[in-house]
Order: sequence, then C-alpha cells, then structure tokens
Amino acid sequence: MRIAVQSEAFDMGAEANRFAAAVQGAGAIVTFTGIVRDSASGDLDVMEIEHYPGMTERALTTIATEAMARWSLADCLVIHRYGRLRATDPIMMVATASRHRAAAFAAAEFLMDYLKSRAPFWKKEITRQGADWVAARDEDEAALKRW
Amino acid sequence: MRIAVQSEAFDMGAEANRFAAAVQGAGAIVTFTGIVRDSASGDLDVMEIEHYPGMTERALTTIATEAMARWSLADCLVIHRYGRLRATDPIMMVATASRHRAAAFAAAEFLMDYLKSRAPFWKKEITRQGADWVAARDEDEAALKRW
Amino acid sequence: MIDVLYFAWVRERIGLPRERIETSAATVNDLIAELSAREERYALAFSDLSSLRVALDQELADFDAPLAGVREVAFFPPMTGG
Amino acid sequence: MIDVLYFAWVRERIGLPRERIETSAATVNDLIAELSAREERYALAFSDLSSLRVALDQELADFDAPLAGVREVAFFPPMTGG
Repeated sequence: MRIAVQSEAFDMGAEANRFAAAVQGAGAIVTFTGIVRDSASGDLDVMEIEHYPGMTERALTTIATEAMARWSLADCLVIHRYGRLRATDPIMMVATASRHRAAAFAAAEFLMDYLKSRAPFWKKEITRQGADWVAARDEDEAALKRW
Repeated sequence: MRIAVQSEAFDMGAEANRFAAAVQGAGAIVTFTGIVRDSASGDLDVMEIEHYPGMTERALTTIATEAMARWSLADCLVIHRYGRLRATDPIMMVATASRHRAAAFAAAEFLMDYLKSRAPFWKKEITRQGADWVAARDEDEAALKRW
Repeated sequence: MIDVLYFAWVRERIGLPRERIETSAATVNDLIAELSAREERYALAFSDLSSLRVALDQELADFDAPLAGVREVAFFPPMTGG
Repeated sequence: MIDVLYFAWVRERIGLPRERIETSAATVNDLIAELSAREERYALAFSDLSSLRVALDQELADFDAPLAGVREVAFFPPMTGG
C-alpha cells in the first residue's frame, strides 16, 4: 500500500507498471486516473489544487486501509497532486490489485468515492474570466451511500 | 476505439499512456489488466490461450461499440493476447475514458463481463501434472445479468 | 457444403480443428445428431450440450437455430478469456 | 489555546490560512459564534454552515462536537479532490 501526496507530475503508465511489477499473485489490476478537464468555456489557464497537509495523508491512509481489508486486496496505490496543474495533466490515480476482477473494480470505485468527498482537497479553476472554486457535486456525496 | 487481438506481449503502462494521450476532453480514465496467475499448486509452466480468429474481433468490436454508445465514452481500448503465456504476463487489458468517473468504471466492467463470457477465448493451464482447460465460472455468466 | 470448426477441448476430442461437410441438416441439433452417429469421438464431444456453445457465421446461436444459408458452424466450450 | 485553520474560499474570505486563538468555547458551534462576533469577514465566512465542513485534530467532525482536548480546528468547504 502506497499513498503519495505530491506537487510533482507523475507518469500514469510508469506508476501502473511499477505497481503491477510489485504485486504478488494478483490476476486483476484496475487503475483510475483523474485528468484536468478544460473549463466549460474552454479557456482554463490553471487548475489550482489546495490540500490540508497532515489530514490529507491520514484520510487517504484510512480509506486505503479499509479498501485493503474489505476486498482482501493484494495491493493498492493512491497518488494525488496539489498545486498548479493545466488541462490534460493527470491530477491523481488509484490502483488496486486482487485475485479476481470484481474486488479490484469495487475497491477502486470505493477509493475514488471516499477520496472525492472525504480527502481534504479543493480545486480552483483559473480562467481569463477569473478564479472559481469548483463546487462539490451532490452525486459525489450520494455515491458514498452504496458502500 | 481500438481492438487488438495479438500474440505479442504488450506494455500495459505504455498502452495506458498512449490511450490517455489520444483522448480529448476526458476527466476519467479506467484501465483493467488481466494477469496470468500461477496454478493452484504453484507450478504453472504455460498458459495457452486459443481463440477463434475472425469471430474474436467481431465479438470484441460489438461489445466495445455498445460500451461507447451506452456510456458516451470519449474512447475505449481492448487488447487481448493469445498463444503461450507465463505466470505474471499480462493477458489482456481494457481502457475507457469519459467525462466523469461513473461512466468509465461502468463501461470497463461491462467490457470485462462481456469479454469474459462472449468473446471466443479459451485458456489451458499446462503444469508438471499435465494440461487442463480452465473451466468457465458460473459467476462470470451471472455477471452479465446486471447490464 | 458447410465449414465446421472445433475449438479447445472439442477440437481435441474430435481430433481436428475444422472440416468441410456435405449435410442436409436443418438445424444445429440435426447436425450434431448426424455427426454423433458417425463416430464415437463425435458422440463423446457432443455428449453434454450444456457444456457446449455454438456459433453460426461467427455469431453465438442456439442449438435449435436453422442452418439455412449458414456457411460456418463452430462448436466450443464456454469462453474463458479475460 | 487552539490552532484554527482555514482552507479554500474560507481562507480567502477570512484572509488568513491559520491563527492561534485563546478561547473557552465548549463546542465548534460556540467557537463559530465567538469568531463571527469578532468581525464581519468571519460572520460572512460562517454565514451558511451547510456549505462548510469542520475537522478536529484532522478528523471530520460535527458542528456540535466538543472542543475539550482539541488542539487543531479546521474549517473548509466540501472537498472536491479526485
């Protein structure tokens, strides 16, 4: 299990390969990667991600530890960036490994649902029009109810 | 949309990066990779994968086309190997890209469920004890009912 | 004339991957009956239809499907890809 | 003495990322009332609690949670990571 909260860019493919190479006995690997989308008006200059150092690592560790236990994962990985990003940059990724696919999929979705609404990150879109904090989506909070 | 049925090995990370680089406007990328697990007794020599050339490509194209439409995907990818593989080799992968994560996850699971039970591949485990065709799992057939 | 293909253990039991057959079988079931009557190895391969699947011209089909116009019939066990 | 941290637009409205406060507030709600009485910018930041979240010593908490023994309180909007 690895949790990384970092301002540096990461290489999604290289991280996926490194994760897969270290796993023992898994038959299924799922990755999710979140990418900075352009703003609605197509003029995103910067996506700024703020976080709460200390609490972020705690929250992610709690969520990942629960996923490991609940789905008997062979391994799991969470990487999340903060700082200034641009459209098409990867923001974050999770990876899960398990014997069969159902557990790897469920655990990856669980990690994403909890990370979205329980890990202290906030996104701000900076465009030519100005700067706007991204609003939380009701459906993200609602997604937690399924677990 | 890309479908590849090949005997050559593939690099999961490189394929994931190539897929991500070509996608426009997606905020979410999900990959699933299936890995050759060792046999129950830990002595897998070779995993041999047979397929039905012609029907395989048709079946995968049908499944992927349905996933693209049903979840309005930005893109999707299916790679599946045949021939002789060894423990820890990647067998296959799917990747899906969409605006938000729910569609990318659902489409990837749909692709996997249909690929498992509707694409004409058959696995044979060759160990020191002999050769055995892998039996289909009832839960794989049952998984189709949810879509 | 129809091409009949066999995969996985069906291929191994029958002992060949494909053959061309002159048949007037109206349905897949009729074709199976005809082949099973030929030789023991066919009867063995087709003894339990619940463990078999059939495709007509590369599309999955039912055993009672008609063969009219079909050029390629394939028999194989449930798929195990992924 | 308690450390109070602000993030995202809460930080921007209040105008600072953290401060050390001498308080005898018994609960988070009491602390919010105390801060809001201080200055308009606090009152503005805390005007709609449904759009706020609070963490006590880096764990999410409710607004009626007691502050006894707590060293760090953080106020922020709903999270938008991922």
